[in-house]
Amino acid sequence: MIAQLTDAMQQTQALIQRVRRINAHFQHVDLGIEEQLGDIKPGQSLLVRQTQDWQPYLREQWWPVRIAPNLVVVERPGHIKYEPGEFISVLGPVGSFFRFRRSLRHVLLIAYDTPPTPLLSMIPLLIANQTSLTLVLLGEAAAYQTDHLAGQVEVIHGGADLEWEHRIMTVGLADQVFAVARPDDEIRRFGDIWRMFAELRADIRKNYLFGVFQSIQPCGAGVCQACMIRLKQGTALTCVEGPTLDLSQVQL
Amino acid sequence: MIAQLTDAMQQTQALIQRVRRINAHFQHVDLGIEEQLGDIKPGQSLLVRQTQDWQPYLREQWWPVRIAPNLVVVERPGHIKYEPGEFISVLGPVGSFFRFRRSLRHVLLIAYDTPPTPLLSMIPLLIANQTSLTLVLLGEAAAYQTDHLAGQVEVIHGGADLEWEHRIMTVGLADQVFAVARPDDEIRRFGDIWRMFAELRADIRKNYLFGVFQSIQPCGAGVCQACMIRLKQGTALTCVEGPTLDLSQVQL
Amino acid sequence: MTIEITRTGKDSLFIDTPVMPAAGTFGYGDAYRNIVRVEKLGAVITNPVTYQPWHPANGTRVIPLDAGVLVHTGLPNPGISKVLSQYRTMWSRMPVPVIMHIVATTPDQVARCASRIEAEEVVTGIELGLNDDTGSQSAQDFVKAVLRNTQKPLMVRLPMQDAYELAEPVAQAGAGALVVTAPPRGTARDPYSGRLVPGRVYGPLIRPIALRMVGHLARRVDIPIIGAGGIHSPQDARDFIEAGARAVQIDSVTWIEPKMLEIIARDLGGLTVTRASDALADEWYLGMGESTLARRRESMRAEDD
Amino acid sequence: MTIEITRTGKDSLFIDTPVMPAAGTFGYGDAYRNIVRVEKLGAVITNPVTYQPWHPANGTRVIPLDAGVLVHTGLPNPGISKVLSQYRTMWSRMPVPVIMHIVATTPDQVARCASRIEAEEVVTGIELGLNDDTGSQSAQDFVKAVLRNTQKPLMVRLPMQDAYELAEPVAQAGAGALVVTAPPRGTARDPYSGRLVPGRVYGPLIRPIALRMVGHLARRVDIPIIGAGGIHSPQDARDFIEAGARAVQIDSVTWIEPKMLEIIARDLGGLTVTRASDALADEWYLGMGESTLARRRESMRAEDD
Ligand SMILES: Cc1cc2nc3c(=O)[nH]c(=O)nc-3n(C[C@H](O)[C@H](O)[C@H](O)COP(=O)(O)OP(=O)(O)OC[C@H]3O[C@@H](n4cnc5c(N)ncnc54)[C@H](O)[C@@H]3O)c2cc1C
Ligand SMILES: Cc1cc2nc3c(=O)[nH]c(=O)nc-3n(C[C@H](O)[C@H](O)[C@H](O)COP(=O)(O)OP(=O)(O)OC[C@H]3O[C@@H](n4cnc5c(N)ncnc54)[C@H](O)[C@@H]3O)c2cc1C
Ligand SMILES: Cc1cc2nc3c(=O)[nH]c(=O)nc-3n(C[C@H](O)[C@H](O)[C@H](O)COP(=O)(O)O)c2cc1C
Ligand SMILES: Cc1cc2nc3c(=O)[nH]c(=O)nc-3n(C[C@H](O)[C@H](O)[C@H](O)COP(=O)(O)O)c2cc1C
Ligand code: FES
Ligand code: FES
Repeated sequence: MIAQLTDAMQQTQALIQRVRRINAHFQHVDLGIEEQLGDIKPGQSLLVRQTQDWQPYLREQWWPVRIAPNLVVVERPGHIKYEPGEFISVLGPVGSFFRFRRSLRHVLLIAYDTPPTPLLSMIPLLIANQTSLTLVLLGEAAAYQTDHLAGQVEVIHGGADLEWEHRIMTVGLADQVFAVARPDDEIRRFGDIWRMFAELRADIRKNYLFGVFQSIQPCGAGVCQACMIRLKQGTALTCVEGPTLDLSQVQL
Repeated sequence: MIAQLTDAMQQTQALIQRVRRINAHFQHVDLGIEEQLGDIKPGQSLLVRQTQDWQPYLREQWWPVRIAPNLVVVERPGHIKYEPGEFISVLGPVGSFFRFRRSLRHVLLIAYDTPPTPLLSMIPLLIANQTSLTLVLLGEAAAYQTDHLAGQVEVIHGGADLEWEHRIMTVGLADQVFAVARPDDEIRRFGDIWRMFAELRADIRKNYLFGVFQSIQPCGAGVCQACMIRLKQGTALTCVEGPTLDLSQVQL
Repeated sequence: MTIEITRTGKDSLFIDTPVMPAAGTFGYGDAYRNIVRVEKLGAVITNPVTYQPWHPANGTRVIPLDAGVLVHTGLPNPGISKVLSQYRTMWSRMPVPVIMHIVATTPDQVARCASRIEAEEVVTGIELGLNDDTGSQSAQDFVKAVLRNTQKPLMVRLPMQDAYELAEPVAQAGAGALVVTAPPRGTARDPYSGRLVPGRVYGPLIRPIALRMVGHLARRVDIPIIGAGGIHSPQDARDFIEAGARAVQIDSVTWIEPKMLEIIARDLGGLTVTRASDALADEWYLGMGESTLARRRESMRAEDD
Repeated sequence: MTIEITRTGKDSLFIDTPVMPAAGTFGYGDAYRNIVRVEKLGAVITNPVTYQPWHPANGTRVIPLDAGVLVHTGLPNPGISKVLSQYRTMWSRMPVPVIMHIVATTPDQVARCASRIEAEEVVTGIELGLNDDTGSQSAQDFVKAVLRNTQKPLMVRLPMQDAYELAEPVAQAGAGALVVTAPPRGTARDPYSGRLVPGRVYGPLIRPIALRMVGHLARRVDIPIIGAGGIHSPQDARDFIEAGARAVQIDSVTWIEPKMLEIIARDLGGLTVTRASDALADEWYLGMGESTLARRRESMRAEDD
């Protein structure tokens, strides 16, 4: 896979403008961003540091759920305290944006043992485009409360065994599928998802089933090589070519 | 010097019960302490950790300014935020207590380029004993605001050159003198104080002029040897035999 | 549980729990008597001792680092005679073996230390601390100087800098076990004096480097290895055992959280404390279960409402 | 300012600023083009390259540590031919020397790498990375394999584990400079898989150990030493210079705070930025002076009142 080079990242700061609890487990944080951060697009993320010292050492990856001019709303675990008025250090944008098919009527989102946060930034865009959306929460993802999601998103709770109601129909309808899986064993879980689709469909074409990778990113800039994924042909850095990779090309 | 062994330290917790701003630079924190911490006496300190992780690595030395049953009031810099209800981890008591002469009419306290905090815990005790007290603030110590001190303490502001008004008289009056000096160069500053006294008095007898050492204490228990001070005869660990050492015995 | 921590033979050293303090972190055995129950440890290693008295180093002693500390002491100690006369009685009451750490100053002085210790019933074994920059030949001379003068089991603590190079020669010279490793030497700037200060570096970041050394050397030498270096939790200690260590030494965490030494010893000794409610009376430790302070906090909160 | 960072001779390497990125922290030179002004650096060291393509390691890659991180990559790279064809044009526009880091796989492959580089005008010098567990003889063979095939200046990056042992033999074999040192190898437990993972350890706690090595070796070898290991601030970098390094390499801080690389380079290059108000337009960096966000915060606060 040849690198889809996005414009290189910036190092700048963001301002915590507002913090809202959205449910028992999560909060939404409004980040005011500098112009120099440029246009962040759905699919891209930010690498954030709040401390001045070296503990923790690595930056945290923060996932936007809504993007507006000079403003990014991120979804963060609810137990962490963020103060409006606080500046944070930001590297970004990290990674490449979601690529959608030209004629797109239905998108299926799958969260497998992990919150669907990295997928949510595409929702406003797709709704504006009249694309219908189904979000399937599998395994531990079922604990994710969805009241804050737009009413247009159909939410389905499935089991730990990759089963859900009307599975064949939802899969049959989808023009594109985007999945996240718990990062401690992402490749194996994406493999589970792949095999599940392979059972339902005779062949899985390119640009259909995508994994959104949450590999730990020491640099986010394509230099440390720690986020490298083996493809069937070659390799991909999830921080540059990812986080979204076509699972038909990944060595699962 | 043979170790004045105090009872060995305990590891326990304390509860922040109240936090009061006492002036522009300092706050007083009321610590509820476990019975097992035992009797803390004026002159002893606590080694405190607030974090669960290893940054910062070493414990902070907290100096009591008032000691009551199950309660220790410590004086801390004002810019740090302490939450009532928070538990902190405590090692202590650290060190040996102040030793006073039997008949004590006047005590002189000297703070040289450092706040007088480590000296303050003796004030309630001495006032109860009808001992009169003078506190001299020298050099950078002059910035220390003293409104919160008991009215019985006479406060004198001196210069950076170890000069103050009525110096000969205050020194002449004092039965015992206790000094603190900025810890980055404590030995040199205690040397300055020693030489100043040596100019004023023909000979400086034992048990008259004491330094209260603020050496960094990795262990506080006499095992790491990092706080060791050279005496004219042998050595002393400031965490066990100190923090208060008779300057007539210290190799200045 | 009984663990043989030095090579098998008539003078082998057996301990009940594969956990002991590192030299320099536990004094001579009684400093933490109100915090650490010594009988839960496998052994006590004393602070480093030399034949002659050594004086403290001049200048800055402690430089805080990120998640660690640099300490520079000059290894002060009153010399072996004073140490023995001062602690002999206390050691005779120790519920676990006492192992004296002697510093490799010169082969002659080390030999004298060994023969002094040979005469002391209260001392079960010797740990020899090799200095950084010791060559293989010189390391072997030190080991032989000890062995010629004592029948007691000998552990040799390798400097981190030369651990790979010294391990085999030291084993061949007859050491009973290797301690891998001593805290590495480092240099840091004293922010006050502005000077570069030499010393030893302690902290959790040492651990992965030491753990890799233990894993590497455990496959190469055929005497027991005692793992050491930045162990800060029971899991850290188990990692060293999994990597091939027969036992572990706990270093600077004892300064910061002395109780952790006992917690690790209980854990590896099979006495894991998991819940306050099930704990035996002597198993209570900080943060477990009820306390007067917890009740006091409750009443603070009640007043707030 | 012009600094000779390899031994004096016709093929010596001169740089303007004694600061460069360490191999593996800066990619092939353009990854941070919007953050780091390359012309402020002394040189660019490329990511490590082998003769053949290397694939990424299996398993866990990153284990966060206290104030540091363990990274395990397997050193993947597309091999020297691909790297040269992909980056030749970009390097020809680099405002500072490009130094290619080649991994000491076998003397034969290293020799082939050297002769490939000899033919490339855009590459100014070579940095040879010796693996841990390389013996002195083998290290000399690698150095000679390079020197037989190129006239370009050669820096040799020593593994931390054997730096003391290898420094002199490598200098004698003809290396132009020593890089002291590469990040040490370590092992850490992956909390998810439960496995012990090998890798390299990065973080501030490496610094005192590396600084001590530099101070020690600078007095023993007579070729320039380039200091590296956990440098995280301009003061850290100056400490290495004071300890005897001719220049420094900045490693993992560039991953975390890429701008720090330029800040250190400016500082040691004599271009210290001290105040926002005096800064030239190109000297502005994060946290300096006015910004739209600072104004936005003011208005948030005004609304609160
Ligand atoms: C947890 C812990 C574990 C320790 N384990 C060991 C150990 O296994 N082995 C050990 O030897 N010490 C051990 N010590 C002591 C420690 O290694 C240092 O020697 C001591 O802290 C003094 O070193 P320093 O860096 O503080 O001071 P330094 O100034 O570095 O030490 C003073 C000087 O003495 C020199 N020196 C030290 N030892 C010798 C020697 N044998 N011969 C000649 N010169 C010498 C040093 O090179 C140095 O120049 C330990 C200390 C602690 C706190
Ligand atoms: C900041 C930074 C600086 C670096 N500097 C250097 C450097 O100076 N020199 C350098 O060589 N690499 C350097 N690298 C690469 C790095 O040292 C590691 O080689 C790389 O990260 C892979 O090691 P690992 O521990 O992640 O994986 P590992 O699994 O440890 O590496 C894969 C395997 O390859 C083996 N291996 C590595 N090199 C060789 C070799 N030459 N011959 C045979 N087997 C080998 C290792 O022993 C290991 O078994 C650097 C990387 C970074 C990020
Ligand atoms: C016999 C002997 C006695 C020593 N006594 C002391 C001592 O009392 N205090 C001390 O700090 N170092 C002592 N040392 C260590 C020396 O200070 C050390 O060798 C010297 O400082 C140079 O070593 P360095 O280059 O490793 O710093 C002693 C060394 C020897 C060989
Ligand atoms: C010619 C050669 C090619 C290698 N290619 C790779 C590679 O593609 N990926 C990798 O991770 N390691 C590669 N290595 C390193 C080997 O994996 C390594 O030598 C082996 O894992 C054992 O080394 P260790 O004991 O240091 O882990 C290569 C080594 C050599 C000599
Ligand atoms: S995170 Fe460093 S290369 Fe992707
Ligand atoms: S602080 Fe460790 S001996 Fe005093």
